[in-house]
Amino acid sequence: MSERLAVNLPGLTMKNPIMPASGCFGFGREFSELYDLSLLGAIAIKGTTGEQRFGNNTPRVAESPSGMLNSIGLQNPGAKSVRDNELPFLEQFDVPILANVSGSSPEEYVNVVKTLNDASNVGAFEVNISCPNVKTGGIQFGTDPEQAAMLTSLIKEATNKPVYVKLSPNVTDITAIAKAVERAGADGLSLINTLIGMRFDWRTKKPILANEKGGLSGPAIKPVALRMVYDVRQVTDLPIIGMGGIESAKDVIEFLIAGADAVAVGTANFTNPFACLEIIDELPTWLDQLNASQVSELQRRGVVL
Amino acid sequence: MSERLAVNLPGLTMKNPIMPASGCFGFGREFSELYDLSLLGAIAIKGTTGEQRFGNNTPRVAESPSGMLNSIGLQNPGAKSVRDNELPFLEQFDVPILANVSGSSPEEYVNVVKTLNDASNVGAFEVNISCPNVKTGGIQFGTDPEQAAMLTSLIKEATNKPVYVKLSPNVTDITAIAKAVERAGADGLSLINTLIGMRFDWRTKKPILANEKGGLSGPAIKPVALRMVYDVRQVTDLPIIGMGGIESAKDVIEFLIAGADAVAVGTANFTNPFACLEIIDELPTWLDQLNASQVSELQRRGVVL
Amino acid sequence: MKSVPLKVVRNQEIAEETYEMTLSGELVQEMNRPGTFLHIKIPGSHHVLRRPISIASVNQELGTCTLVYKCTGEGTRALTNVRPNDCLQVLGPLGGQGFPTEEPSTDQEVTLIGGGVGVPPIYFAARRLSERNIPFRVILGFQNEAAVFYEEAFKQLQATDVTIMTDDGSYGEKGTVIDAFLKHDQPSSYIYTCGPRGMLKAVKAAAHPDTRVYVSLEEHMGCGIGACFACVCKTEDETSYVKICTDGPVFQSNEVLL
Amino acid sequence: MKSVPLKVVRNQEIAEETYEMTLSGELVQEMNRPGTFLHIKIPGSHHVLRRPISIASVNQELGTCTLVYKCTGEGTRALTNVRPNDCLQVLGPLGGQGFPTEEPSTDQEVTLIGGGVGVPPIYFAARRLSERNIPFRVILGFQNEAAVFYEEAFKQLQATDVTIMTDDGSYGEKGTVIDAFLKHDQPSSYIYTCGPRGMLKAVKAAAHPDTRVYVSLEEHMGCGIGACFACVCKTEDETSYVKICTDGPVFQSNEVLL
Ligand SMILES: Cc1cc2nc3c(=O)[nH]c(=O)nc-3n(C[C@H](O)[C@H](O)[C@H](O)COP(=O)(O)OP(=O)(O)OC[C@H]3O[C@@H](n4cnc5c(N)ncnc54)[C@H](O)[C@@H]3O)c2cc1C
Ligand SMILES: Cc1cc2nc3c(=O)[nH]c(=O)nc-3n(C[C@H](O)[C@H](O)[C@H](O)COP(=O)(O)OP(=O)(O)OC[C@H]3O[C@@H](n4cnc5c(N)ncnc54)[C@H](O)[C@@H]3O)c2cc1C
Ligand SMILES: Cc1cc2nc3c(=O)[nH]c(=O)nc-3n(C[C@H](O)[C@H](O)[C@H](O)COP(=O)(O)O)c2cc1C
Ligand SMILES: Cc1cc2nc3c(=O)[nH]c(=O)nc-3n(C[C@H](O)[C@H](O)[C@H](O)COP(=O)(O)O)c2cc1C
Ligand code: FES
Ligand code: FES
Repeated sequence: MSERLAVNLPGLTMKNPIMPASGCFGFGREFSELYDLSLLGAIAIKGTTGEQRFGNNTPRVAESPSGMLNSIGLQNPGAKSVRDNELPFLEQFDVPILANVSGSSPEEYVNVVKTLNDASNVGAFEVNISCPNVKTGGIQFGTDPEQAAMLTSLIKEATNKPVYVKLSPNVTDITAIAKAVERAGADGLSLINTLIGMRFDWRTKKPILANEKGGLSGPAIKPVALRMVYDVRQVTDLPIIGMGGIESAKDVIEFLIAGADAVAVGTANFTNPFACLEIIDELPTWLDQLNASQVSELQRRGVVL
Repeated sequence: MSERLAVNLPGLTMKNPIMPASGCFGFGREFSELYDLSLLGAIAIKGTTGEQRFGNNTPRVAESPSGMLNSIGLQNPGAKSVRDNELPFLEQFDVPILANVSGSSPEEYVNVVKTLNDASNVGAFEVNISCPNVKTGGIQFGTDPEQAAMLTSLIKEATNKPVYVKLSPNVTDITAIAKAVERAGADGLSLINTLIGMRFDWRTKKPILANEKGGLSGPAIKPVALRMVYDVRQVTDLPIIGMGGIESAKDVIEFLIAGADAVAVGTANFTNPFACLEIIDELPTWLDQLNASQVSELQRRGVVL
Repeated sequence: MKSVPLKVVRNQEIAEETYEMTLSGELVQEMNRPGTFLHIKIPGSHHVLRRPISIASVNQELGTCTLVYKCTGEGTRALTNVRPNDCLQVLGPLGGQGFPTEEPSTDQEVTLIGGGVGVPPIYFAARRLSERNIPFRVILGFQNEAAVFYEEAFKQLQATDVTIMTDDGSYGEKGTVIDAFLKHDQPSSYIYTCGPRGMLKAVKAAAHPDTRVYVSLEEHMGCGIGACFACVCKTEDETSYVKICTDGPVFQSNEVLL
Repeated sequence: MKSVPLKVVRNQEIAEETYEMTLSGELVQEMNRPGTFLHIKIPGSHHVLRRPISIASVNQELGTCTLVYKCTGEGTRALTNVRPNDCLQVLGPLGGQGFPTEEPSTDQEVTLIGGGVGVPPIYFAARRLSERNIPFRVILGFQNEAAVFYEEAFKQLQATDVTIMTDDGSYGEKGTVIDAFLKHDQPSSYIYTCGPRGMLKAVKAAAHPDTRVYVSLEEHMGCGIGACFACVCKTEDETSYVKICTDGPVFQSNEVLL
């Protein structure tokens, strides 16, 4: 494990800047059969709600050029079960957990945070104020700066662990939301969540997804994600976990240049289940090519701040 | 020329639902050397401003997975020159022109519309309130419903030709803008313009585009475009010209199902300069497969209105 | 379960828009349960999702496996362009539960019912049953004559009977697999079936209560390994969900809501 | 100008990360001006932009043209995987203005200066000059020995002189093409040059005022045919723009702001 790749973020002491993105890695069990999860920088676990959720009807995924739509709808076993069954399993690995939190009401978010707060391997929380796939809650917190700030302060009061707020790209001005949650005490930002999209089946003349709309992820959204990371970097000094379409170590470099401090890899885990691992393996060569001895030398380079 | 494909929109009597999108076809001269422009349903010409514009520095285009970024910056010879040199050239073809209008101020928009108003082949105007590539004007009209409505009414007063307003996807709620411009008198809507994006060059650690940011177009944005066409279709009866990533006749069908009345093809003209023509050729076979005798039978199918 | 490149040995059309592809590589050694599947990366870089395709047969001597897929969309269209000696990235074998071909005893009979591209996993099951000398009958349904495949292959496995049904009667008998099934009054101990959801439902409804019915389900998949919750199916009592990729794809018919 | 498939005859590495590709097809008949280029669709569907590559030579008897390209990014990387008998979608030949190889008379001399992958169009020009018996000298600049290509090819065209410069002196002489150029005190009637913008600028500055200098420019392109305004370059007086794809790619050096 190369020291060159180490990255320190609030609550997350990472061996490297790579973590699987929330929702694309479950709670790690399945991928732990493919490789040693201790090799990862961190793990963002599947969005967790107060109670168990069954999610939306199927089909829940559809494809589009260089991207995919999902409308999983936050299926998860609920905070207590995550605390009692999932997080203990992850303790065998030497890797910090970023616990992704969702809910329909501020109370539910707070409840999840309180339930997971004492799990020793949870290094920080990632508050999903941007899930496009649930009817109530989620996205409205992510499109209104005041609501976003309100939710952030409530959660900050409920935990002493660092809180990352995960922003929605489906807004006119993402920097306004970023500034609002920073003022409300956020310790870091994750961006971006998925863009709202749709596909239709020409045979049935209906939306492909049972839920009609879904979240667009994958390489297709990379330029939008890079732009938003860059824009947000211009208005805040908070750590940024960048994501959206990362498939390769070269993509990681692009996000670091844009202003990210670490990155998350989502959809690429489906295309190639070893994506995170291969990216981590390739990073040192990229550092060499860029004459950088440390990842930190690449962080915040293009930044005008 | 098959009657099956005919589509009638305000100001545009189209032989088929296909037009090249503004900015991807110049003023038709170059493509006229490749095929007979009379075969097209209509032509959306390059965005025209009051005075000649030189646009942004180069590089002006970059690539991304299944998409591209452009920051042309509205280079065009100015309204008078378009009227005197470009539109007369297009008169030899039996095809209606959708004149795409831009500006930095409401006055400039109005000025362009007045200058082009008397050109007999201009069937309608397409007001670009969504260009992400110019410093002033353009996009702020597209992100604020009131400004969008104000601009729309001013332009409606300046012309008796139908006015289509071209909406920006870079907003939290595109339906709010759509409703605002409808109330202000718009005769139709074009959507979507490009999503704001960025790419970085790992070698130089700088944005690839000289203008830093650019507009993302191409198949990558198709699901976002389909979603927005669908959303807007739920709130208005206005004709919709749908666009964003259309490459094939199958994509056209998808946009029609989503709620578009006609479509525009942009980036695909670069990938394949015969894209529009090939799509028009393939449409009848698709109608057969869908048991539709007319394009009109496919319009507004999935619509819940 | 691994993610490795497999070499394409053959890839040819065997019925209308239906292709048989043979792959070779070490991974084949791990392929042994009928009903399990491979998650295949589509060559050409704009597809982010793999495609799940059932294993239709394996030949352990040659180190090859065979798939049969129908060209129904962009990904499978791209697969048709793959040529011998090309490599495909394959994740698999996937599936926690296949057809329980080890269960029936030689005095029991299995009815195999396949519809369209539901036939391939049924064929793999038939091979296993045949190896174990379990008697089995086969009912296959296709749209029309052009779509028919593997009739001869099943016959070579010494099936008690092979009935082909086509929607339009252009081959075999006109009607559905259910029509054929209902004509046979002797209930068998097991039914293994794969095909469109409506067909599975009808099979379940038509089966004798004592018959153990195993259905193989399809759903759009993300990860294929149980991590993304894309491929769920409600349990019959609707209180919970199963994941088709890891809990299935084969389920006993009373486990799931069809 | 057409958009047609051309068949790949050969595609092989001739220097480090530098490939020579030969294509055949009827379109070759239209290729006759050095400096013009092809707009090539990258196989694999996620690339929406074509790649402009200069024509390095044509063989009208065989009906083939040859390109030399450097693998610098994803598109050219994908090109390296193309195999003989594959087809490439090619739009071309493009460019409204090439090197004016018909202008010089046999008593005039042309200096050809190429840097890196700016060498291919220079080579096509050299072939034309050689056919017309126009004397020419060649100065080629490369990063290092591994990057050098076409030295022998130029020599076979009976160039008066072929000088190779490398940045690190690992082959030929150490230094830039300008260093070599300045050593030769006899100004020639024409300079044809192609390479990085900085090199073109230096050549323009170093050239004798009486020498007509023709530069071939590169820019990121969209359409390649003059419709999208992606590939513009300011005129020297900065009052207007030219389009590299249709007004060029070759310009007299005083037409454009380098
Ligand atoms: C466990 C399992 C085994 C299968 N075995 C076979 C087989 O042996 N032979 C065969 O021909 N088909 C089989 N299928 C169906 C096959 O996966 C789909 O036909 C195929 O994925 C369609 O891809 P496409 O590119 O043609 O369609 P597209 O419409 O381009 O695909 C778009 C997306 O939708 C998904 N999708 C579309 N239809 C289906 C479907 N019916 N099932 C699952 N995902 C779908 C695709 O995987 C892809 O993610 C199986 C499916 C599953 C789940
Ligand atoms: C008229 C003309 C003739 C050329 N002739 C040759 C030649 O003979 N041999 C050769 O090796 N190269 C030539 N080039 C440069 C060649 O086009 C680029 O190296 C190539 O497009 C890079 O593509 P990529 O996929 O490797 O890079 P990527 O970075 O993946 O490309 C991304 C995008 O940027 C564009 N781009 C990146 N670099 C350049 C560049 N230098 N010039 C133009 N567009 C660029 C690409 O075309 C593409 O649209 C020529 C360029 C022009 C304009
Ligand atoms: C199947 C799927 C499920 C997801 N679930 C969640 C979730 O539960 N919580 C969350 O914050 N983001 C979720 N996301 C969003 C991802 O974490 C990520 O922000 C997004 O996919 C962009 O990254 P990518 O392009 O690398 O996939 C999900 C994405 C996918 C594809
Ligand atoms: C190079 C380029 C130039 C464009 N110029 C304009 C313009 O002048 N006015 C305008 O309204 N839209 C302009 N657009 C946006 C397109 O008309 C279209 O809305 C967008 O590209 C989405 O369609 P596509 O994905 O098919 O390209 C331009 C797009 C591109 C790629
Ligand atoms: S496909 Fe991801 S859980 Fe089944
Ligand atoms: S590339 Fe479009 S104008 Fe030159």
